Amino acid sequence: MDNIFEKPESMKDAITHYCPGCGHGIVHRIICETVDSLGIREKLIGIAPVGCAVIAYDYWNFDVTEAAHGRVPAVATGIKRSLPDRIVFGYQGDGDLGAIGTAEIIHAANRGENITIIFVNNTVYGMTGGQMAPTTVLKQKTATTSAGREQKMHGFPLKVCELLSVLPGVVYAERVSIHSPQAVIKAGKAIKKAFENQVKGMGFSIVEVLSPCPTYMGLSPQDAVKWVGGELAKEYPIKIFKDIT
Amino acid sequence: MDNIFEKPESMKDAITHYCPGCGHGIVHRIICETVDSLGIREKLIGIAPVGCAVIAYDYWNFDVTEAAHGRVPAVATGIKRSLPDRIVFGYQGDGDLGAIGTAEIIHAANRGENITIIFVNNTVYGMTGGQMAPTTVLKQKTATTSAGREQKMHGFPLKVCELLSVLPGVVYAERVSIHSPQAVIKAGKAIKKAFENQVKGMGFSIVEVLSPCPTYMGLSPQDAVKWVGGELAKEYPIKIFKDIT
Amino acid sequence: MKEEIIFSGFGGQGIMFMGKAIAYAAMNEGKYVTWIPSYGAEVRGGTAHSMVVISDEPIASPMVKEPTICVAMNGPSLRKYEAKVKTNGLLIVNKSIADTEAERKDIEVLNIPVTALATEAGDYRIGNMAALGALVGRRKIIDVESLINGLKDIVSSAYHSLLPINEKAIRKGFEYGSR
Amino acid sequence: MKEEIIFSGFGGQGIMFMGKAIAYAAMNEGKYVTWIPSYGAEVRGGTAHSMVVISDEPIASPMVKEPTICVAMNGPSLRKYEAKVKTNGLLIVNKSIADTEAERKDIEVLNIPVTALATEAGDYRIGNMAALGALVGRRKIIDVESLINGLKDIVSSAYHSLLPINEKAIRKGFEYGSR
Amino acid sequence: MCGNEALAEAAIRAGCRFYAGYPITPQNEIPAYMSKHMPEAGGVFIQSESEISAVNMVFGASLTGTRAMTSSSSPGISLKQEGISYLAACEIPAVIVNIMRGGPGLGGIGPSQSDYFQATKGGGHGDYHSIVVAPASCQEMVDLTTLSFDLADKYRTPVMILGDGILGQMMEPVEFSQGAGRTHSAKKDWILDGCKGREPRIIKSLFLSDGALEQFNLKLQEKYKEIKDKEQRCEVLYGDDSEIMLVAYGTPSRIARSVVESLRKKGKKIGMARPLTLWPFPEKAFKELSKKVKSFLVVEMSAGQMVEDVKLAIDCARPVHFYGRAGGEIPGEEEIIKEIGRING
Amino acid sequence: MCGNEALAEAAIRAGCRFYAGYPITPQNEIPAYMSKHMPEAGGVFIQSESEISAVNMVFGASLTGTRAMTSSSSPGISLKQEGISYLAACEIPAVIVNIMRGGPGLGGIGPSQSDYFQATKGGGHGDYHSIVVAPASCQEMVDLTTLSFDLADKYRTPVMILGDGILGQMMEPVEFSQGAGRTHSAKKDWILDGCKGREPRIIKSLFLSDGALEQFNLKLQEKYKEIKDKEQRCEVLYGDDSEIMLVAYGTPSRIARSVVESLRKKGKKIGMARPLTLWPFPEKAFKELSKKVKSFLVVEMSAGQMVEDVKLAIDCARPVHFYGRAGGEIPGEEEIIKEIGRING
Amino acid sequence: MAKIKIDREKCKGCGLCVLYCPKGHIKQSRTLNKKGAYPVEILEKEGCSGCSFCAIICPDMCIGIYK
Amino acid sequence: MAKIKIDREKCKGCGLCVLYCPKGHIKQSRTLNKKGAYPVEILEKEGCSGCSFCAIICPDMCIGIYK
Ligand SMILES: Cc1ncc(C[n+]2csc(CCOP(=O)(O)OP(=O)(O)O)c2C)c(N)n1
Ligand SMILES: Cc1ncc(C[n+]2csc(CCOP(=O)(O)OP(=O)(O)O)c2C)c(N)n1
Ligand code: SF4
Ligand code: SF4
Ligand code: SF4
Ligand code: SF4
Ligand code: SF4
Ligand code: SF4
Ligand SMILES: [Mg+2]
Ligand SMILES: [Mg+2]
Repeated sequence: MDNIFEKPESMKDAITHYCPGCGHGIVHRIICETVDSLGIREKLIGIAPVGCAVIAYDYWNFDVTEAAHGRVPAVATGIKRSLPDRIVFGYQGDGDLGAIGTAEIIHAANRGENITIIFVNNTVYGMTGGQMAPTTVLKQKTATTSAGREQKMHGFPLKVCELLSVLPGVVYAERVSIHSPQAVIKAGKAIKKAFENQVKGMGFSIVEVLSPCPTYMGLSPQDAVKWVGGELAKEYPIKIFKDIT
Repeated sequence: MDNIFEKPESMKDAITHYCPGCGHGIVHRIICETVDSLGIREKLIGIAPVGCAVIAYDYWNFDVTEAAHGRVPAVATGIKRSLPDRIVFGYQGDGDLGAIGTAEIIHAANRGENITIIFVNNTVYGMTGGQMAPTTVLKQKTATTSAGREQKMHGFPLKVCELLSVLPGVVYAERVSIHSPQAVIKAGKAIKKAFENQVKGMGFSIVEVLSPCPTYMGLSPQDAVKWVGGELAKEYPIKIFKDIT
Repeated sequence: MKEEIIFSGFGGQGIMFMGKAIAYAAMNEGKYVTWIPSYGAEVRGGTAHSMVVISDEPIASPMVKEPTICVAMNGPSLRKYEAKVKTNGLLIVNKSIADTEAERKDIEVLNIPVTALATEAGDYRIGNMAALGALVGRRKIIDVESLINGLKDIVSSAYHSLLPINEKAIRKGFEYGSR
Repeated sequence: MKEEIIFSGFGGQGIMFMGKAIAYAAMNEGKYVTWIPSYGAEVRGGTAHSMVVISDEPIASPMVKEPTICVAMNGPSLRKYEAKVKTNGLLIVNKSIADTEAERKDIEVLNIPVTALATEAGDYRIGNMAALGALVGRRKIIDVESLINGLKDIVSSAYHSLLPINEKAIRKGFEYGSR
Repeated sequence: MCGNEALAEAAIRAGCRFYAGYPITPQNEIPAYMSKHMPEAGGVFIQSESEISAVNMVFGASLTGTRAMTSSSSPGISLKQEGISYLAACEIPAVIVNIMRGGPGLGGIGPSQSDYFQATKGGGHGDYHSIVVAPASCQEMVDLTTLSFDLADKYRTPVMILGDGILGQMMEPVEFSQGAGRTHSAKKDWILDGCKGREPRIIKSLFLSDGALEQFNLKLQEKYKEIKDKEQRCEVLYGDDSEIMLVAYGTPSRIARSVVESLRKKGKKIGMARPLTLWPFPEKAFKELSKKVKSFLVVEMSAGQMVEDVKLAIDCARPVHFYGRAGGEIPGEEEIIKEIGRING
Repeated sequence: MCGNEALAEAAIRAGCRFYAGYPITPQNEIPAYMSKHMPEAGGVFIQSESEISAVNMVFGASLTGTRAMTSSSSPGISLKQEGISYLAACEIPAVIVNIMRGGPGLGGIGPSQSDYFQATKGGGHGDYHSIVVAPASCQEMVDLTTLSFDLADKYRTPVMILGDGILGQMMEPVEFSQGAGRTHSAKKDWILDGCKGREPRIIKSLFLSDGALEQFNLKLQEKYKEIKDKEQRCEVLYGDDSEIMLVAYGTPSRIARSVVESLRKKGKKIGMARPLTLWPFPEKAFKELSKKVKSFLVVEMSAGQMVEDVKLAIDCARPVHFYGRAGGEIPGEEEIIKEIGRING
Repeated sequence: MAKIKIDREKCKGCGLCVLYCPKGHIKQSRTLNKKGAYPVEILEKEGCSGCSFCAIICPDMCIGIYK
Repeated sequence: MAKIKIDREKCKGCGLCVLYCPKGHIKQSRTLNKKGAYPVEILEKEGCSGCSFCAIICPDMCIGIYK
């Protein structure tokens, strides 16, 4: 009996702590598939964020460090500059990257650090109980926007790819989604390219992944993927924002 | 004998601590001219940055508070939200706004706070002795780039107006210069508009001012203004980046 | 009177809500009450628990190390808490799940067909309410009517249409527990 | 021997450099030396000063509160420091500036036409070197040759072409001070 | 209502009209509550981009005369240290809530008291102090919040409410006493609100001219002396006839109280001293106690921090023992009783 | 070479190959020096976007096994507190330099010692400690820097070099002793550099499972106990026959030394104890001293911080007096002598 | 025809595989697994094309596919 | 014709007014002012047009212009 689909080597065989239908599990897996296919597991150093994915190290089968909330790009810079021939990637949520870590991501990008950032945009702060994130869309209800996000009070949704593309240090910025099997396959290709860029020494790459958080989107897992692929993708266009590789 | 040119009322009659030929003095004055002409001195609250302009309160004749390094936009937000009918402006240097205060300026802008930011880009950290700033141009020599700024090591010059213009909360972003009397007059107009926008409740406005720091540009005051108006303006285009007022 | 209760189970089983409901009801009866949910990252996917202390006197510590009552809604929580229940304490076990055999003899073990009761009430997913009813049925620490009346205050109004079947599940459980 | 020196003047007058130059020279002579520039915001536009202590023994505090020698390069610094100079100390005053009349009688006051000496040396802007020369001329705390030889090490190589006129200014000052 | 919500409601009732914060467990109920109820009260709620931004927004709001608050938990409070130092230096009132969790680093979300030093000794730079109050029940989450706003205004200083995860999360009945609002409402003649009809004002913490910074520091120290004189607060149980005094604040004091009650029933001479203000530490009360009791047993959810202040307060005149649990664990009654046994020999 | 430059050169010689920092007076000579000489040594210099970023870059560099350092002054050090707590919690070696200036807030750029509490008691959250060393001359800026890197590696812990503006700015002759480089170079078997040929490794400070965080904290405390046992350092002058012991570190210790020498010449029985490690505080030395001397006079450039540790170290067994100057001022010899006179009656 | 294998105890019952299986080969179970979730199971009467959609979308790697 | 007035003691001698005066009406002095800077002074032989350039560019508000 042939194996058509199996667990990547870079993935540990563990039951994750994620909620049913959470997108983090999918993103973890496609990162690991990329790592396996590029054969870089043994020279890889991953950085887990503070967010629901904080214990990604329990699921990934390679070297992983934690970083303080928002500081993933700074830690990545420290690692990559010290070991330029290793592959270094940061995994960040929207709170981590888009709020508290704004300065770090902008400056790592602007310096053109040769690293890869996988940015999981699930429009909320999952770990802390579903508060508004910078990426929460207008009218979306969260623990801190019970009447829906309202611009005057809470500002606009932050478009990370749009913003970072302006910086000359960024060589590749793409937004993908994982709301369907087809989308997952596309996302996998983008993530692979983002790692390949680093292997080739090209500079800073980021892939933003629109991802369901059924728990705090207040939707069933099935409705959550539908919303991500529908309304959310309308607000956050799924496309390549920059590719000068 | 008629007075053609005189000190604005909003300016105190003091000798500044600035070096000969420093642009801060000019920017201070044109802000005060605007304040006088709009008649807003008595409802104005200014925020001085940590930088050479830290004691701007000794030169301005209206309410002024200090803010921790880089936090001007956060302090401005706190003030303006508490007193929405007062006029609130922040004065920031390139280190203050472009480095340590990156998160604060991006998020104040993205929230569309109804405030005015005057951003003095002199390409160096003046106050601390002329280190590289985010805005230092490539090859420029500073205390921490003795061989000239080099991208691999120090990253690219940060284009603040270009970056902020992407954010929907920003209604007005213009870059001006003060390297010549004509340029100063144009800068004055931009600054006036940035204040008027706030008076009209339109949202976040920023004016970036290319400004000489002869001391740490390593040039005589005369050469410094020439360099600002020439090479620097080439790297940092002088123009309106956004105006949706 | 002082009861120290632990509710425990899988993240999606409404564990927090059970604690909140009984704490709220007891508070309305004028008792001293503390309620501690397990918060944050702990709740995701894994085992969730909440702790309730109900007493006639001020409560020193809201932490429950050795419960007088424990509700174990799945296998892992049974294994985690069974040994900690105080002698003569009550252990309520969700029998709709495999691998849930309690072993201690020095405590009272109440096995409840949680899903079956909930299904009878109208929704197989509200087993937590049935278990809660059974608890109150067995150890009458509060009046079951306080429990039912309190629900509307802690359920957000969007879900008020579901109150009747929740009430029904509680009563089913109460009956079961009172036997 | 222990001399505590303050150099003071306007930001652009090369005050820091005076201190650095003499400190460096003394160090090369094997003396214990401390040098404290006034740093950061203080220097902008306003009054700058630097403090040098030169001694045959280890130095406890590099801070100079009552100098044995003070070089006042402009009016404000004269007014600030004149009163602090130790009795029998030396006060060097830049006489090329108006409003620089020292008043104390219990100290030695040396008025120097700083700009004139510098102009003779070849550049009216290097008055600081002339004043420094005068200091060493009057109180022979170090050898004037150490001072001159040390310059090349502390001036960045881009400016080495200016060393000769600096040397000249020092010698002019030295002569003036030795008289 | 959980402790966090009680605190938030109390703040609004005390006239707080500006709240900025950033989510972190176990204090998330505070921003959640504020996001709903602050706008209803006509105030401002902002979920800021970071803890740093939050404390600086509070700086801005409060300098206009608005009562303002921020809240966080341990790692987030570390990030606010520069801001707190600025608040103290610019003499701007502010209430800062730290619902402590286990550290260091990311640590855990269990309750803890390991930020005592940070709160009381100045985790930020410079010779400043925040007033630090320590509630031990939901009711005190209310009462001490009211007090905090008053003290902040009265002394123009940051006040920290130092709670722990348990206090934040637990639900207990609370009462909002009538008029528990602002008791201190002297006119704020230092605020910035535009210079109409008066001279312009400046708020700053930079002092460059000779000796000015020292002068300012001396003034600050004067203020701290006054606070030390007037604002020490402490609850003492059985202060007159105890041989061993338990010392605890926050959640451990609840357990200590229970220990005291149960041992008293057995005729043991034991009492408890519970500081309600951690800075100023209730030195006077402890000095008094040290004349009467034989020894102290300090119980903390930390490796031993307040214990230093107890020693200093009594000039090491009596043995001071320590029992602590760290990393989110809570000392149990039996453990404390065992420890008491050990001390007694 | 000024103290700051001496320190930077010593770091490079000690094998430091990664430096990240952000400008702030009075430590700017460190990044300036590093920017030039670190690349020459084959190392990395980064001027980061902020102090927070710098300390986290150091976190990243050091977890690869690279000796790494950051430096700042008071307000910037406040911003690093979260990062330092993470370094301690993840047990990552790092050297952090604080060239203190007057505070609080922006304060001034004069020298100060008002961050003693922050450095020694943990300005960040959680029960952690940094080792804190206190140089008092340019030569010690060199020697203690070398030591700091060794201690950091040996104990896998952040080490803080606590200097003041004077030490950073002053020029004194220094010697770089041969081979003053790494004395501790045990293989780092915990670093991340790719899992080739070994099991993957994890660096983390989050402990969620029951009791795990407490276990980790107990392990940390064990380490701290070992450091306390082994690493206390103190210089004592005239420890055997002094009635009054001056206690000072850093710049004030230079002045105290001068006072001692000049009073000794007059036959006064006076000495000095100078801690070289502030944490661990040299308790053993002070316990010894407390048996011999009559009283202590602590001299600090602060409102009184180390004085608490002196009291605790000697169990308040002798009177401990305090003389301090705050806000960038330096205590003068005469002032100290006057204070001694006052103590003597 | 292909075969899928579902890890009943790992499955959290999110139903994403059910949503995206073009063959309707998977359905939600009505009995709880040990951790208390309603996992999915194979609806035997529908065949499996081996398209892998279920495995690709499964966040918890509960599904293996074989030929 | 206009007249300018230079505050000699305030002037820091940056020379920007000299650079931009279209009339060459201003020149650097060779004697120090009290604070030790070489201020600018009026070159009497050239006239002033009153264009204000000098005042507009002066960072230190040393120049007043009158008609
Ligand atoms: C300094 C600091 N602030 C706040 C927190 C609390 N916190 C943990 S995760 C998180 C945000 C999580 O949101 P996101 O980055 O979007 O990740 P997600 O959980 O949604 O995947 C916050 C605010 C923290 N641990 N540290
Ligand atoms: C937290 C903190 N970090 C660093 C400093 C030191 N510092 C003061 S001003 C400044 C930068 C000044 O540069 P810029 O903002 O460009 O203003 P400029 O002086 O050039 O006008 C720095 C880094 C500080 N005061 N506080
Ligand atoms: S809270 Fe959201 S992001 Fe976090 S594990 Fe659950 S579904 Fe995933
Ligand atoms: S250092 Fe530069 S910015 Fe600062 S006052 Fe001097 S010229 Fe102006
Ligand atoms: S492989 Fe395709 S057809 Fe087969 S069960 Fe999975 S989704 Fe359905
Ligand atoms: S997608 Fe995976 S976890 Fe979700 S129901 Fe299907 S098998 Fe179970
Ligand atoms: S007003 Fe015009 S012409 Fe007259 S001095 Fe000034 S710049 Fe020259
Ligand atoms: S521009 Fe102003 S400061 Fe500069 S030289 Fe002219 S008058 Fe003097
Ligand atoms: Mg998120
Ligand atoms: Mg600048």
